[in-house]
Amino acid sequence: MSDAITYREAVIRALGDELEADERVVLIGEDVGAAGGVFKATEGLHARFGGVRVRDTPIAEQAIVGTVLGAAVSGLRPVGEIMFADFAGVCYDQIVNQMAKYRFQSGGQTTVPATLRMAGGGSLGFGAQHSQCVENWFLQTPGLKLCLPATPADAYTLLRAAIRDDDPVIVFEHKALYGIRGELRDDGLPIGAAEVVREGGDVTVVATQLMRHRAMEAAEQLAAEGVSCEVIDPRTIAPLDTATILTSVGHTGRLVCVQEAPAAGSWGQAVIATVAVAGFELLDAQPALIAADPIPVAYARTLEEATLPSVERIAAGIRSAIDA
Amino acid sequence: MSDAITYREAVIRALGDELEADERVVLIGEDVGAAGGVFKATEGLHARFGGVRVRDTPIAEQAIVGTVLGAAVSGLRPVGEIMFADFAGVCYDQIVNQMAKYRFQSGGQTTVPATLRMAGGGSLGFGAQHSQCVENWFLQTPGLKLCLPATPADAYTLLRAAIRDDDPVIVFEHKALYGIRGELRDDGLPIGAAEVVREGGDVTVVATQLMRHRAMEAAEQLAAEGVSCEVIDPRTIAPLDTATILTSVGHTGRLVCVQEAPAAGSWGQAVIATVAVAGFELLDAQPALIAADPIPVAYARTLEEATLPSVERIAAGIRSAIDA
Amino acid sequence: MSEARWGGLDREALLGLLRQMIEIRLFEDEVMKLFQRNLVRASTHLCQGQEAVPVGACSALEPGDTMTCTYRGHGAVLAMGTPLDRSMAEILGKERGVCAGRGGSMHLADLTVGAMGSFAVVGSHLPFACGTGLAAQVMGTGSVSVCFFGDGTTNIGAFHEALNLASVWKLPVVFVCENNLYGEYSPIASTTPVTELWRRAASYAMPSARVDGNDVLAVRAAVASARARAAAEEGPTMIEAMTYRHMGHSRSDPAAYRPEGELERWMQHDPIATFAAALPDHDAISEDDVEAVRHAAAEAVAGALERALSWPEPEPRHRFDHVWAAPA
Amino acid sequence: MSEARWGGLDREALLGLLRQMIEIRLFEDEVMKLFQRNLVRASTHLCQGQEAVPVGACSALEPGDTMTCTYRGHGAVLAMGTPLDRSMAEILGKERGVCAGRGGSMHLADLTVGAMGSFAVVGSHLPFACGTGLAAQVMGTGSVSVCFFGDGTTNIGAFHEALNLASVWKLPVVFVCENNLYGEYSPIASTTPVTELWRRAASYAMPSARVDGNDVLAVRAAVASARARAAAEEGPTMIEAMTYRHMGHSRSDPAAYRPEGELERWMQHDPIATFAAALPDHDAISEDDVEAVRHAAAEAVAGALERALSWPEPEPRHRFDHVWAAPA
Ligand SMILES: Cc1ncc(C[n+]2csc(CCOP(=O)(O)OP(=O)(O)O)c2C)c(N)n1
Ligand SMILES: Cc1ncc(C[n+]2csc(CCOP(=O)(O)OP(=O)(O)O)c2C)c(N)n1
Ligand SMILES: [Mg+2]
Ligand SMILES: [Mg+2]
Repeated sequence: MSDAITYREAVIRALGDELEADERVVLIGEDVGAAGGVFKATEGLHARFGGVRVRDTPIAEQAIVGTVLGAAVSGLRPVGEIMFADFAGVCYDQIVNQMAKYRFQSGGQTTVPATLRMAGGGSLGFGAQHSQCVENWFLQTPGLKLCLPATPADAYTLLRAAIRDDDPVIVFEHKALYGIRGELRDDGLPIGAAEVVREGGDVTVVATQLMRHRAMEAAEQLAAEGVSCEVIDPRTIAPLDTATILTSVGHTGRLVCVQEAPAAGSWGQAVIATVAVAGFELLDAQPALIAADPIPVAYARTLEEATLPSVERIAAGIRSAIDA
Repeated sequence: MSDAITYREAVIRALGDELEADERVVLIGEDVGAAGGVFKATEGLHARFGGVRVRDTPIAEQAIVGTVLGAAVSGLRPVGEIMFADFAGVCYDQIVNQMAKYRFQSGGQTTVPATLRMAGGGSLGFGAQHSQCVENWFLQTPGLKLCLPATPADAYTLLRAAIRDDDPVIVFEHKALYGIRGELRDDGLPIGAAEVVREGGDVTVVATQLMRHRAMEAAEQLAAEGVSCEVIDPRTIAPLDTATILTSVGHTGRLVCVQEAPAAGSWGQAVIATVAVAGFELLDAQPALIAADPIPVAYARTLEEATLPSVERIAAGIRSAIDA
Repeated sequence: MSEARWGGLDREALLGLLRQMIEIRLFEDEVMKLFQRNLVRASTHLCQGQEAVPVGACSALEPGDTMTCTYRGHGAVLAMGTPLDRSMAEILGKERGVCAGRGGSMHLADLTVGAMGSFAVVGSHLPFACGTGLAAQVMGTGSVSVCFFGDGTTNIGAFHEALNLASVWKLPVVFVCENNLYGEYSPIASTTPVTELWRRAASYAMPSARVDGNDVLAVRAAVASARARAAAEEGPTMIEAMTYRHMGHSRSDPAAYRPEGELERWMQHDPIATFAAALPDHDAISEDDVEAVRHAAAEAVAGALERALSWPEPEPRHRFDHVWAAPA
Repeated sequence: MSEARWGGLDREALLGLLRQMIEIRLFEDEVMKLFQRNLVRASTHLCQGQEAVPVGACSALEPGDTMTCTYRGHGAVLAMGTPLDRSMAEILGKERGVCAGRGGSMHLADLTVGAMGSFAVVGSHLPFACGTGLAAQVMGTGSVSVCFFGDGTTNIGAFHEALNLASVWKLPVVFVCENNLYGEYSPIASTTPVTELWRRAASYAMPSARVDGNDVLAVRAAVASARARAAAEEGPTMIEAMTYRHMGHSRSDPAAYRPEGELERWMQHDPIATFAAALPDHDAISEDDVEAVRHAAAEAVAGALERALSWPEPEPRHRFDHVWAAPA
């Protein structure tokens, strides 16, 4: 596993390895079969595993999610694809009311080994209904696990872990990351463990997906200015590894969260609120949240670029946090 | 307007007054017509205004919300009812992707004077799919206004304001409050303005709906112990009146949020994060969030009662915030 | 008195159907009383008058088959063999309830007998039924899933998506529409431009039929042949069973929206009374047999009620159980 | 050469239809080139080959009527009379685009001409169309709304809910299914158990018909009679227009999933070529007239493109506009 592969290939490999390892694994979604997915993230799997286990569905996301749930409690370990994450809106009931609550409502009669994959995120010009980071739509829902891989390694590790997990897991892939390359390494981090991506002593920077990469760039720039950032990628926002974040804030005294979604009701606010409540005395200054503007994602490049946090805006945000 | 009426009657009166005042107002939903609504919150309106303007729909929430949106940009000021707020799950796309973004996506070609009403909240034993406070599902969505009336006065004022507003507004009614009584008084508070319900100097307590009433009871108890609570009801969580909250924290130095929903991704976390970011130096101690446990709402009374914040738990939470 | 008249069933089986229907009727009557005594929380949706649909349908299933139903699902869950006492206990919110008191009246489930759940969001279980069908198909188990839903449910999106998917994938599912003429307080014609709901299956190239839902043997026969079709990998079927609920929609709904005489007419065609009156025509069944069944059913329900009432409520400190199988 | 053959249209009107179809074709060709030059962001869904559906349908509308369509909606929006330049500008993300660059290729809207929006979530605009219909009905305006959607869209829940509601409320809506045989890369038979989609209207007791979607006059005639029915308060109609997209689904989809020869067969039946070849049969139309239209359309598109390219991009500081009409 030492060659660099793309994030897309990591997804394909994770799916292929699980389909190979466990015949209860099936894959369903719109055009995931013969066409290999609109993002080509299931390419080759239909040819390899056949139409019984890798199936195209009609355009019917409620049916996709309900089928995944019903199959998961009937002996399969199904993986459903919701093409663009924004379409989680049309099957939201199935996810938050049915899938997430099934085990609890039954009094624990069964496990629910269901996985959903969906591609979110902006910066590519897909407009307001095809660019959202929708992971925060699910924060209020106990019963779900929410994974946000930022690298090929995590795309592989988290997706495999999701399929093997006995609870419903949503893996949010980021469509602007499908092309990035990295090595698959098994760092042994399970669902629920954050990764300290870069160690540093002046400020704790928590970031996911595209923003993790931008935060790392900003950290490089700041290093040249003598500011040492500790960059943490939570990898999963439910469960959220607050212990790792609190430990870090314990030695930096400063906290900056960086996310692509708007602030209200987000994991970034959750991290800040949690640290404020549970680690108030660790903070030397006010925390900061660098987030998208509270507006829909516009189509025009000039507007979308200004809306999403850029490396410059992140660096500036960290600088003011340090100066506070 | 000096007689005490119920929260339910306040809803009926607000709808009736708007139907009376403006012939563009129409009301649609499941059994809102002849039957007067399952919560009887539209009683008498069908008889008064007729079947053209007060209409029963099929069981089809996507159709209800889409119809409200289409009608709102075609000259009406429609009000749609989603019976139990939990059913917002089946029409979530229509609300967050269509209704909220329509104006923006069109480049501001039109206003969207659409109102949705839905009854949320627990404590009555309706179980996991009929008891949720779903207002936080919408926090991530710019373009919506979110109202949470706790009293008959606010049920009346906010609903009328919602119907007159040129943006999409969701009014979350609380089903455990339909029977409470209060006077309608015009305090002139618009959408977006918090109410300081009780003045006090030791701690700022922010609470909505059922929890506002419980927080007020807790504040009474604590007053007897010599603790003076300032209780603030934000009334709307989008827009959120952070100025009023910051002013209060400025003189109390302490902040406790009390909500019925679980913590992650909630308005309570939003308030705490906002104060931590924008008013860090105002805080004398860590803020606190008193919220539902991170579990679905169970049916059994013993479990549901333990899950939702009780007056005792709120009082205890405020006490520890004071002692911190 | 021909074999055909009794659907090929013997004395025991026929009395068994009667017993199940009576147990469900008495069970629901008790739930109503418990609700009036404030021992059932919030709301409950009873199925008196509709018993022949779940009993007839579930009697056509084979071991390993599964069932999903709605908030009006007590009868269906009992028809699968879920114990009376633990069902009643669930409705009372007891720890020994089938769902440990977490679910309540709207969410009865007993996976050990294939009762995969009662779903409270209209239409939400039709996609789920596709999933049980997919699992059976992929694993080649030969088992079939029956899915009950109401007339009003045929207007929601999930109905459409599920029937379409089930048909195009030839899933082993039998969709049973319990047409009781109303969705909550709305008569079907006010919300639905067609009245013969079985015809909606044509949109999915799915075979369908309408049956007298108050005739337990007719329901059984229709589901049996749909089941055989499904098991033969020929795909799903939709059955519309015409029936009527004696009570209001829920809680204390007095059902004032009913046209005069409607309830009375349907009462004449009560599924239990009709079947009980017909059974003594069978060579091997006497009026006493019928009486004995009535008696045994009453005893069973009374005993179940007593036990359920005696059981303890869940401990608040256990409320964090069952959310995740493997909390991280 | 009879009146009937030309749908009662005169020379100007006929040439007008041709002109619109050619403009749309050339417009889409330019969008494709702009996309290849990276001037159109993300993705774009073109409608070459399908022009007769929107042009025929919208030509049957009256002033005050409205239209909703999909991400594959450039043709429909132009057919309503939205200016070429401001449409192109929107696709280029310019401030003078019809949606000020906020919407983009998938969201063209021009309310001044009744183009109420292009919707990018499959099926999401069918409920919206019910709302425009409700407004017309309540206000008694007599206006009608036409709603375009694809074959694949007939499998999603919103389709079902909207057609049912429109029928039971007799809303003045004309539902036009553009059946181009594919939903993305999936041929219809792989996702849909029926192939005659117009028959799905029977589930809603809604009249329906199938027409040759590449025959602009046939589409126009079908929509005109559906429009008349709607305006007479007799309710909605569904029309299935059989057509074909020449390009892939989106972006640079090479459409490798097409069976050999399929595209070629449909090219023989191209809506523009067919109509252009037929028009000179009309007494008052010559081949030169057709040539002149071609020329004028090309000029119009070229001019629009040039203007659109010259316009400025939106100012980042204006990005907070248009979220709320009345921010609190
Ligand atoms: C999505 C959704 N909308 C509305 C409701 C409220 N509701 C509960 S039962 C019901 C009527 C259902 O009618 P029908 O399908 O005929 O079943 P019946 O109750 O008659 O058995 C409604 C509208 C719901 N539970 N879910
Ligand atoms: C709810 C939803 N699911 C999936 C998609 C992705 N998607 C975009 S177009 C399309 C195919 C639609 O097919 P059809 O209705 O036949 O229209 P056509 O593109 O052929 O015009 C799909 C699946 C979407 N936009 N919305
Ligand atoms: Mg019914
Ligand atoms: Mg198509």
